[in-house]
Amino acid sequence: MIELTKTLEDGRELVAEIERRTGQNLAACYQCGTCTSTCTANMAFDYPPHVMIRMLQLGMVDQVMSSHTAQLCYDCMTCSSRCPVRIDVADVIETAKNMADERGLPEPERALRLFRKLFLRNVSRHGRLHEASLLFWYNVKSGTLFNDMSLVPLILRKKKVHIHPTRIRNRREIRRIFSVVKNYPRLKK
Amino acid sequence: MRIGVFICECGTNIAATVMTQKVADAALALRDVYHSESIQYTCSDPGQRTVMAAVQKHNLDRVVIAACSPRMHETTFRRTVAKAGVNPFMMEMVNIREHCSWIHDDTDEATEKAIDLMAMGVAKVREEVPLFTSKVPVTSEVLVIGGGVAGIQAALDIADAGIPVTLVEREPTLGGNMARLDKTFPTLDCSSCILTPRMVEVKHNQDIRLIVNAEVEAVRGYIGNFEADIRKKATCVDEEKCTGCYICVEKCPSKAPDEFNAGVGESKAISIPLPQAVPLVASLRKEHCRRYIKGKCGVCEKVCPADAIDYEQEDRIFTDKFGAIVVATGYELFDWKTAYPNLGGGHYPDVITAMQYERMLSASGPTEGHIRRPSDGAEPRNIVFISCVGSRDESIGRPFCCNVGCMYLAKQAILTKEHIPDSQSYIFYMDMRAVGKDYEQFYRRAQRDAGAIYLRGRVGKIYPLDGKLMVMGADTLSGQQLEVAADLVVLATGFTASDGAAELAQRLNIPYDQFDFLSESHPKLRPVETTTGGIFLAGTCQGPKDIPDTVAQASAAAAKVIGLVSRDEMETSPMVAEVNHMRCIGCWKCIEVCPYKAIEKQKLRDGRQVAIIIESLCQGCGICNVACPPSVVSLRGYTDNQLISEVVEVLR
Amino acid sequence: MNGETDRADGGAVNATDADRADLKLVAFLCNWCSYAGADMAGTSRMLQPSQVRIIRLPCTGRMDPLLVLKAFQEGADGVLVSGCHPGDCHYNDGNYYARRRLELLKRMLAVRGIEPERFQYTWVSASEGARWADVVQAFTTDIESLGRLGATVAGGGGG
Amino acid sequence: MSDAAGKSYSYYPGCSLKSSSMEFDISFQAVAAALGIGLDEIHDWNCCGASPAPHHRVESLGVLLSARNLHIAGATHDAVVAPCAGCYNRLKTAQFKLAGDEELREQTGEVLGAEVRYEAEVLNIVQMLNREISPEALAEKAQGRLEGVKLAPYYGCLLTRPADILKFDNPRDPRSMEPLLGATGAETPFFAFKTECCGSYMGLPRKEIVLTASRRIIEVAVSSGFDALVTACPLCHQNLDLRQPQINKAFGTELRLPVLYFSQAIGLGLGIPPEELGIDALAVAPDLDRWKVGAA
Ligand SMILES: Cc1cc2nc3c(=O)[nH]c(=O)nc-3n(C[C@H](O)[C@H](O)[C@H](O)COP(=O)(O)OP(=O)(O)OC[C@H]3O[C@@H](n4cnc5c(N)ncnc54)[C@H](O)[C@@H]3O)c2cc1C
Ligand SMILES: Cc1cc2nc3c(=O)[nH]c(=O)nc-3n(C[C@H](O)[C@H](O)[C@H](O)COP(=O)(O)OP(=O)(O)OC[C@H]3O[C@@H](n4cnc5c(N)ncnc54)[C@H](O)[C@@H]3O)c2cc1C
Ligand code: SF4
Ligand code: SF4
Ligand code: SF4
Ligand code: SF4
Ligand code: SF4
Ligand code: SF4
Ligand code: SF4
Ligand code: SF4
Repeated sequence: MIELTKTLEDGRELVAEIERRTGQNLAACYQCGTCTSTCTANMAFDYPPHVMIRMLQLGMVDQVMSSHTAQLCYDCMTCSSRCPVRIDVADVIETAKNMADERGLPEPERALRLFRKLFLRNVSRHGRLHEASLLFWYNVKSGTLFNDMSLVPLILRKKKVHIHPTRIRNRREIRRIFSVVKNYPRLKK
Repeated sequence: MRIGVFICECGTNIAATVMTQKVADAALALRDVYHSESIQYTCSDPGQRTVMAAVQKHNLDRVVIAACSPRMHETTFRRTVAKAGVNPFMMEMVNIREHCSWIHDDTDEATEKAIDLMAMGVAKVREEVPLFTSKVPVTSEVLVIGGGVAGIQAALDIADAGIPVTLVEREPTLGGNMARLDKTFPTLDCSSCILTPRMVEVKHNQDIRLIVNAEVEAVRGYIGNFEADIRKKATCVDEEKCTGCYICVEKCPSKAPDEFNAGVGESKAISIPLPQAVPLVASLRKEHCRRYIKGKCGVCEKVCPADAIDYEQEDRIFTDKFGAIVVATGYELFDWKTAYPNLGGGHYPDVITAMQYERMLSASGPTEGHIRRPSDGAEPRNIVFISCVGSRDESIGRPFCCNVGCMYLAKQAILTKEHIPDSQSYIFYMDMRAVGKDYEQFYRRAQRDAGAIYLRGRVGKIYPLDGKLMVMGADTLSGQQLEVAADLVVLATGFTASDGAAELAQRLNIPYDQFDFLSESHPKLRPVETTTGGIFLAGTCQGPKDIPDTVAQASAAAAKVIGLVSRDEMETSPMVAEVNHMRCIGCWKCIEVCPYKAIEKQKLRDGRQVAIIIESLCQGCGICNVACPPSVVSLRGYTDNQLISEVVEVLR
Repeated sequence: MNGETDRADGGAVNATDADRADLKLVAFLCNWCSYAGADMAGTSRMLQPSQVRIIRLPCTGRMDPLLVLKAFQEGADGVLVSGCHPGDCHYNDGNYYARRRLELLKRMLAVRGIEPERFQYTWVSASEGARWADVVQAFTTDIESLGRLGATVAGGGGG
Repeated sequence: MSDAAGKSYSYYPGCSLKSSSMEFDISFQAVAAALGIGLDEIHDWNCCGASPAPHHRVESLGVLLSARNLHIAGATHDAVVAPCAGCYNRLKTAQFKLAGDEELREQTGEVLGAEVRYEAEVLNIVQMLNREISPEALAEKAQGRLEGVKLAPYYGCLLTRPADILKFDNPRDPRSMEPLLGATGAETPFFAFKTECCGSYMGLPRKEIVLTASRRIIEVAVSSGFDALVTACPLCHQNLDLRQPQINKAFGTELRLPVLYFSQAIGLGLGIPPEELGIDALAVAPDLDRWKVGAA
């Protein structure tokens, strides 16, 4: 059971922050479920999108920020494009994720976060993404060694891969970009 | 000039915050005030008698009453002072309740404000002159526009009072949308069984003149004295001769869309919308007729045993006088296709509207009461109903509720079970709106007896897969995303105003809302009146509603109309504009701005052209008063002097 | 209440209670929407500052800009006009005429040295009691922060 | 630089087009050449950060990465074309945010060591080709080459959403691809899943999502009688084409639906030989014989 008066009070400030950052009025959501009905990622979510919005209406912002949903939603914006009251559900969820990042909350979706971090590290090093090494490192670090290995012969056959990364020349500038931005998912040293 | 001032205590409503005696005392200090007093309940019988007694005793010729809002009791007190011999328009009400005692808690501040407001009233009443209502004759005939159940009910009620009615219907038959329905909630009586007899009554009622295939083209005049041009469109069939034998329809080689059946089934270029049509006559649509498209044919003329076909027929215009007008132009259904590509945007034949489903359910409909999938004619087993399509959806600019969708879907689910016992209905809904008498019980029947599964959520998408329609939805009660494999999908599409409603409203000079529904004068207290005197609303032209509400409103409009036109003469408000002819320069600025066309040019005896106000048309808005360059138009009751004296008084 | 017209240095940003009590605010309301809206605020007992004095008009279309000027001339510190929402006018389009005329007036006021914020117009419908209360509150606060209108513009005054 | 006669665009291929979706690059270049349009690759471009870089309204990593590309492109061109829907989306988002946020512009300027140029017009491939060739002109060249072929235009999510930033087509029912595809002679009836998401970048971390989502898109297309899907997004393409064998394995299905890049479809229409369009790089090859494209 939630003690609603308290939850509402405690969550008020952070919910307001989400509303401010996204420009949304969450009270407008009438729980029609359209967002949930068309979400492809819902099968992996712990809370369906409409429940995410509902929880925010009730001040349950901690649950929202530390949910799997916040991490798993890939911002395809199908929900936002169909919401009858034009709530940008995707932006709300993404913002909750970003706020979780900023606060260094525990990572409920380790594999996914690892993927994001490796991806960005890869880019920060080369200036461009090197798909082969991303796949390699991801498999090594996540302990799922054979993930997508079935694709490898196909990729090789179709000559779709560079064994060595292409790097850009002005990598200093890329490093500078990564150094001025604080809040992105990164690997701990 | 002898002014009396009465301060109402309204029990404690006013007296608790405003020191009424102090206000009364302050009044006595004002110029021309010869009497003032504080009264406990001024509008009560003893209160009104106190006012009358004081008027007579002190020989007052003007009265200020500081009490509640004039919107509440202005008429009451006008009558009171009139009974005491004072011209009713020399009474000024001052609002010290809604605008003072109820919104302030500091007694001193409130009292001070009340004194100010009272003084403004005194200042205004000083500038007042006696006004007299005038009388205009009333034409007793009534025009009803639209022949759906609302127009039918209104016409019959009015005709029952012995008042002649002209009923103008745009389509070839009476009946409107109700004639297309199968059975109706909450009693499940068959729509045509209750409507058809009423349609026939209209035809046989001596006091009703029915003009179908016709529209109102222009309206002039004012309450009690309208004049309308009615255009009857040519249909190439002589209504007097046609017997409705259907021979032409059978023989006609040109197919045409079947609007009456909402596109379920097909019709012919010459057709009769339904077997119970009133009048039962054929009409020809040139845009689909071979004779007009290709220049050859003429079959109908050849086969018609009554010699009723007349290809040369032309439009006719009737011009008549009416004392009152009832608008009952009804609704149309929202065209959902472009708005909802996610529901297939009209690309899947087995996604149909609830109106199409009604036609399928109807025994006299194109499928003779059998439920069939349009794509292959098979009987569906799993049927999904979707509420609120084009309703309650701000993203497409349609925020309002359709008012009947919840109920007719419950009805259709019940009927579906009757037609196909082993079928399963699924109803996606957002909220259940079952607010009429017996409606809740009816809705529960759909769940309990018809076994409809209610899923609380909107549908995000429909897609075809292997001959089924996959309906992706959510059940927000269980928090689940879900999918139903449907054979047929039925959409409860929202209501829109009927085609051309806004244009008609402009012709009639009545207001309409942003969705083109016609606006009533006050949602609670004047629900069938418009703001233009003599024009009334009935049915869904004013907003979505079901048949019981439609009929109730139609009878209410009829009652208002009967009250109006059964008089020989009527009073008009004297608070209208007037022109000082001596100084009018004939610039016609006033004519340009008047929204009611209440100003005309008139030649004076000295040959000068000046503006004159037609008092029965003027609604007293005062726009002309401001527009007149030499300031020679003035609005009685709100003259420049009156308003200026109020301003000067309050700032003194 | 008789205002001390010599409190002309006006600019006082932090209005004291006394300043507030002294403000003279006039509001012209159309009968059908805003007047009824103000009634509604009353019926709902929505407390409001008490400086505003309402003058009823049949329609904002009757609103003569000269009345606004007259009010300022007579010593008003603020004038508010409120009518039906555009499109909702009881007389179809009276409020459009009002809007046009009042827009012109707004520009003229600046020329006369009257802060344009002292004159405001707005739309309040018959059902928007709460909105009316907000309007009164905001308007009063706005004028309070401007203070009394300087004697320089008050011109002749009198009355 | 480009040939003097034709128009030239700044070209942002992005990482995918240089590796796993090289056929997109190849076919786009071939089509551009056939139309006499110059493509000048942005000098020393970098990755846009794609989805893992926080990019929405407040975070600026995504903006800074894309800003650099925009900045370089802006030095030489007033329009930049990004065939990859994701890159296009990121460039537009960065531009949108830079335009509305002075502080961000300053911060970006500091990182780049110059006042940021962000005004170059950003176009996706569908937009650009629509601008460069009219359906009528294409139809003339195509002479009904793809007649009898049913193509499902598949927009996915990143090409049209969010609409307030991209301002490209109707996000609920986009139709920009249809006229040009139709001009090749192909049929493009309504495709129910044209805006449905394929599962995005979940392929590695959450494969089940991608396989389920993509399977459904393919199945619906097959069941609706389409011969191929047409996309403008490398990620969609990867999920729908490259992973089709994975899908079949996971669900025991036997789906074989070719997925073409928009530029490949247009290229076929233009009569460019399939090998110059990288058709052979597709995991699921279209039955070109039946399509009669070799013929004309
Ligand atoms: C699918 C469906 C099922 C329903 N089921 C039920 C039910 O079971 N029970 C229930 O109570 N309600 C039901 N309703 C609601 C019901 O249809 C309406 O309440 C009712 O028909 C309204 O009647 P009306 O006369 O106001 O309007 P209409 O029936 O629309 O009649 C208006 C008439 O005016 C005519 N007209 C329009 N413009 C002009 C013009 N300019 N000049 C002249 N004529 C004009 C039209 O041709 C039409 O004949 C249902 C509605 C739908 C859509
Ligand atoms: C809490 C609440 C809030 C509401 N709020 C709203 C709202 O905001 N808006 C809205 O539109 N509606 C509202 N309503 C509904 C509204 O109150 C009713 O619609 C309306 O009052 C009904 O009026 P009436 O004249 O039919 O009945 P009543 O108000 O009940 O009047 C019937 C009268 O008849 C008298 N009477 C009864 N029997 C006899 C007899 N045998 N002989 C002589 N006289 C008799 C009674 O004494 C009474 O005076 C609300 C209702 C409730 C309960
Ligand atoms: S679609 Fe919009 S209104 Fe509906 S539940 Fe989701 S957020 Fe709420
Ligand atoms: S944006 Fe996120 S929540 Fe919305 S549909 Fe896509 S994955 Fe689901
Ligand atoms: S054949 Fe003649 S009489 Fe019979 S329905 Fe047709 S027009 Fe009327
Ligand atoms: S002329 Fe021929 S096509 Fe036209 S309505 Fe008569 S029978 Fe039909
Ligand atoms: S009546 Fe029911 S179906 Fe119609 S809009 Fe209202 S809630 Fe939706
Ligand atoms: S019973 Fe009254 S409160 Fe309950 S749903 Fe119906 S109208 Fe609303
Ligand atoms: S007051 Fe209004 S309605 Fe009357 S004449 Fe003047 S403008 Fe026309
Ligand atoms: S605006 Fe005044 S002067 Fe001009 S015609 Fe009308 S009444 Fe006469």
